[in-house]
Amino acid sequence: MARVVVDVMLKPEILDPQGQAVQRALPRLGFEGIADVRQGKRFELEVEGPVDDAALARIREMAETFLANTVIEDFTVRVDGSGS
Amino acid sequence: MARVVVDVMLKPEILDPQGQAVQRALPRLGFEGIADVRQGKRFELEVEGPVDDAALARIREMAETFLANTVIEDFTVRVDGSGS
Amino acid sequence: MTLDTVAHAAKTPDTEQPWAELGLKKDEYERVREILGRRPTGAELAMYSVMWSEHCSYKSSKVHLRQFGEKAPETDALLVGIGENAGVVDVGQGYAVTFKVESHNHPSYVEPYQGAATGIGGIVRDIIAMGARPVAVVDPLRFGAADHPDTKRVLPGVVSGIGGYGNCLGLPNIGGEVVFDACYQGNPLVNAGCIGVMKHEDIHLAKASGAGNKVILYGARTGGDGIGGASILASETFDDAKPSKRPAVQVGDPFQEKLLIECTLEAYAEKLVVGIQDFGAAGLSCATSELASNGSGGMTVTLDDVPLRDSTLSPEEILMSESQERMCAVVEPEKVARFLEICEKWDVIATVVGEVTDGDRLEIFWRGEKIVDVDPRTVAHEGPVYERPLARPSWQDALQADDANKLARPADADELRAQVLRLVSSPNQASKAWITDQYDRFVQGNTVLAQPEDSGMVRIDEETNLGVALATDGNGRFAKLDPYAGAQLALAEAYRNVATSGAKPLAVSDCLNFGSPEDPAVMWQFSEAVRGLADGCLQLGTPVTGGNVSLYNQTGDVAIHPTPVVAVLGVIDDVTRRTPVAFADEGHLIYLLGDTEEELGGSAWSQVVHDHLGGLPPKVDLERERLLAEILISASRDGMVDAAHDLSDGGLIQALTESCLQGGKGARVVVPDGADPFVLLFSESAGRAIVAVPRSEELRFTDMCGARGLPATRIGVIDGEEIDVQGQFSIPLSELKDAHEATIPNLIA
Amino acid sequence: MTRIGVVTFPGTLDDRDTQRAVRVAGAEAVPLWHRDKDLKQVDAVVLPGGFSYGDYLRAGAISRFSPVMETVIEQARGGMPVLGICNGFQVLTESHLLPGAMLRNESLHFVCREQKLRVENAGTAWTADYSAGQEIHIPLKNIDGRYTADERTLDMLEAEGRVAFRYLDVNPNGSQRDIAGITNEAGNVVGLMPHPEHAVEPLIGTAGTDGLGFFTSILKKLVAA
Ligand SMILES: Nc1ncnc2c1ncn2[C@@H]1O[C@H](COP(=O)(O)OP(=O)(O)O)[C@@H](O)[C@H]1O
Ligand SMILES: [Mg+2]
Repeated sequence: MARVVVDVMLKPEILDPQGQAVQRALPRLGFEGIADVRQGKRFELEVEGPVDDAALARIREMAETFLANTVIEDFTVRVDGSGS
Repeated sequence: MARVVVDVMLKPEILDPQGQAVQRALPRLGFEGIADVRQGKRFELEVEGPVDDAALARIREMAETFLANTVIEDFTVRVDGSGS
Repeated sequence: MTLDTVAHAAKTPDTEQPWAELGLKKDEYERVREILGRRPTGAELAMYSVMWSEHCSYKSSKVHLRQFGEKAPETDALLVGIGENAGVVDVGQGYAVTFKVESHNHPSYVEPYQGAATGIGGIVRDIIAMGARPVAVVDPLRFGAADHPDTKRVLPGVVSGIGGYGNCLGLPNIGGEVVFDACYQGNPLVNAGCIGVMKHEDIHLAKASGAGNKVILYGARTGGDGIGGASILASETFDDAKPSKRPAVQVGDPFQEKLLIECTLEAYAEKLVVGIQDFGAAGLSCATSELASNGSGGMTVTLDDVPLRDSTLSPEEILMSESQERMCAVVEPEKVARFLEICEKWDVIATVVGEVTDGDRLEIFWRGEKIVDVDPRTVAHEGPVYERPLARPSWQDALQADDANKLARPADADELRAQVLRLVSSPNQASKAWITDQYDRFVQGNTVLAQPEDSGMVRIDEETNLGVALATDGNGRFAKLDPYAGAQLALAEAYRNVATSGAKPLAVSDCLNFGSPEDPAVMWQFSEAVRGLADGCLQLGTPVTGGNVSLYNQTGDVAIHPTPVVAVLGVIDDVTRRTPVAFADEGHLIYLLGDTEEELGGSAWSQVVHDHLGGLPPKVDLERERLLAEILISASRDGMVDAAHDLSDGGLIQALTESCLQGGKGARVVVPDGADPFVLLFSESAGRAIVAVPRSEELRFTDMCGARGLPATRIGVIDGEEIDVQGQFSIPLSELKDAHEATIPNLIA
Repeated sequence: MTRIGVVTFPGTLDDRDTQRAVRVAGAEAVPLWHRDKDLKQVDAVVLPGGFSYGDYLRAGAISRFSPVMETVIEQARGGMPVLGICNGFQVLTESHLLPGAMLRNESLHFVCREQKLRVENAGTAWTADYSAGQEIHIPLKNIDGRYTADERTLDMLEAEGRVAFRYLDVNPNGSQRDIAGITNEAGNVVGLMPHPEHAVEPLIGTAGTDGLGFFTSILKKLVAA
């Protein structure tokens, strides 16, 4: 079984209140020097069968239509090298 | 400015209803062959200054004490190769 | 690119400008040039285009809306009327209440969660801008067919958006509506209402007065959200085929808004604010031009001082940005420091961006250059006004002739029983608990009644138990059959709902959702609905205090049903006297108040059983509504009834089902002599309610009804664990409950 | 008069309600501000519900690092009674004053209902006015209410009687072992998801006044001390 990772992040121009809240909290916790934080979602998919181009294309379609809301989010799809 | 990515996932033994809901929806949408889905968080940190071992160690500490709740979550920290 | 300054614009009169892309018509653009005596700068064009959009200028609806003022009933209750962010009503004991309903229809179709969430955010800012603490929200919603796949996308998103935002603000959700109809496919209606409470002396208005006073922008940073959304989204038909028209969606941050509420109220408490304006559609363009034009002087604004989320924004974009969770306050110079301190306390970014001047111009600067120099009144108040052509639709007669009273009725008692179960389990009549259980109704600890009660009710004074009630209603099917009557039926129903729970109806707000004003048939529906509502409010003595118009709710040539949503606000001196819906006490007698006629046009029965819409809606008799309300209020005050439920869609059987399920008790119903059981159970005649009367109060209650001339018919008794209609059928509560509660989760969850 | 502190974080919602409940029970409610380390000599502290810091990152995760929590954590370890309601419970688990963690509800939805509970432990500072096994109705409203801990921790909580409240009839959020609330070993720190402060007046909702016992319990204990 192979693992494919889909990362979904808010588009850069879209407000990310979660990331902002985290970033604002950091200095209070003694962590300086982080200029920006964006928070997104990470999906780990366990794929049956070979992860060939066809499978990746399907997963990309899945990300486009379902995992991400492309009105406000971008996504990337990649095979997880770290294996499982 | 360098980007460091912190991925936070629920520990394998913790029920992930979000991931499950996604997985259950997939066949209905015509996507077969995904045996499991886990949903986690991805943080993109824009770090001022060099991302040396010291900086990474600090970020690891930040992840351990703050970005992840290690009672239920695991995390990984890595420098984003894709660069920005 | 050279900066398009005022000086530059004066020197380059022939520069081509994208007025059409920004939604302006040719003559509107010419009018701008005429007002300015030159071509507008890019920034000015941005301001005019968004402020003159349908959404902000009410250019198609204004000529009709005037009736609300012209026909306003005499009342001492109105403290602030139409024209402000929201109207304000006196509710006694020194308290004032402000309330309003607004639409966020198109954005909620594009991005259901954020669209609905920011709808709540916007209406709440309107309420705080009046000086009030928001105390509750309501959400009248309409979706496409319940079993349509897209409803599964839109509804859960909208519901979690409203819940996600409202719950996080700490505002109890105390009511609303959920209606399904194929006509809303592609054009869901997401209306949101809010109530706020203040003392009379705390009323604030949106105006900038006093030369030298500072203009403070506080709240979220300005980003590229929804740029042009106000003009493009709301003034053009949304067309799914052209995604390029989708502007960036606005993302809400309810946490930021909660801080905004707290810091604004703290600034009010210390009397630091001269004038205040929320940011809604059209962002800074709207806030600055409205503040300036409502005040006595002019205003200068330095755009460079606006805190940005995205440093690449152009001045035009900054002016048009619809970034959420921002407000603008006008503060005397010596109070600025304290104001900023309060903002800092709440972690709210606050910046002085301008100043009130003693001139009469709104001047905006960028990088040291003047890029806007306008008379703010021409932007905010002197936009175009259209008297659009209107025409009674050609199909209206045929529709009305298609009489629902002639539809096939149940042949026997078994079929009657089966149709009862179909009715109470149909999506529009089924329990909405799956939705409303996602809303916090307890927060603030003052919620006396919330869904599924007839109206939401909150206590506003813990010592005296003074409270207010709010109900929203609208029946697009009735309005389609007859928009004048439909608007009055919406008013009558909301009015009745408030009275049923024991409160005295005081004032009205509305959200008028219609198709394209460029279609004369739609414009006719609109004008009829406004006329009906204005006439009705005059007759009932409840002034319209404000509201909202949403046009262009249509796909291609097909408009939604005309959908005037009416909100009625009521007051109750002592919330402990409220009347709930639940039949909780065995042995109490069930009385039906009002007259039942054979009126099935537009009814739930005609929809559920025959998928039919035709004929005439039920007759409106507002004098009867007023009498019924008086009886219900007296009965509540004097403890003559323990429960009451108004009759509306689904008729008597629907009301009985809800009261019985809510109280966990059955009912034995006797069909009065001469009555047709089918008509008794399913007719939707207006002006009716059922009440539960303790035997000890029966005489007193019937005497009161008799003396005042309200028909009151004893139709049964609370008893057992089934609804038993004598001689017809009986249905165990458990069966009714399953039928009533399973539908929505099965369809949507 | 007995002084009970009620903390306000940015985004706290039920602070006023909690103050009201404290007053209804007969104690003085003392507002505490998240930025102040000073607890103003209160005898006990309630962390009320809401969405502190928007519940961003994780519910309670950011508040846990506020100045007021430094003092609360320190004094709670020293025995001061602390009650965490809903978001307050989440802050307590994030602070490790109570074990386990709170996750998104199994339904993935916000849920608001009048919930039936059983008081499992009537021996804590906040539950003495109830009897063990007593069934009460308390409003509940949350989206991150699924109590989760590893099996060993759960077994320990059960063995030590530290499951203070359990859901009856319906488990609204998928909490392990139907846990609605827990206590620390000493019984001074209690956290639960339902909202007793919303059930102190007969007028509001239909849950009645079943929640008042939390506030009268602590009052009696402090007066006796
Ligand atoms: N349907 C309506 N009925 C009555 N008043 C209305 C209606 N629509 C708009 N108004 C009033 O017109 C004014 C401008 O409305 P609107 O632009 O929605 O306010 P805001 O600028 O606060 O968003 C408000 O006072 C509003 O109450
Ligand atoms: Mg406004």
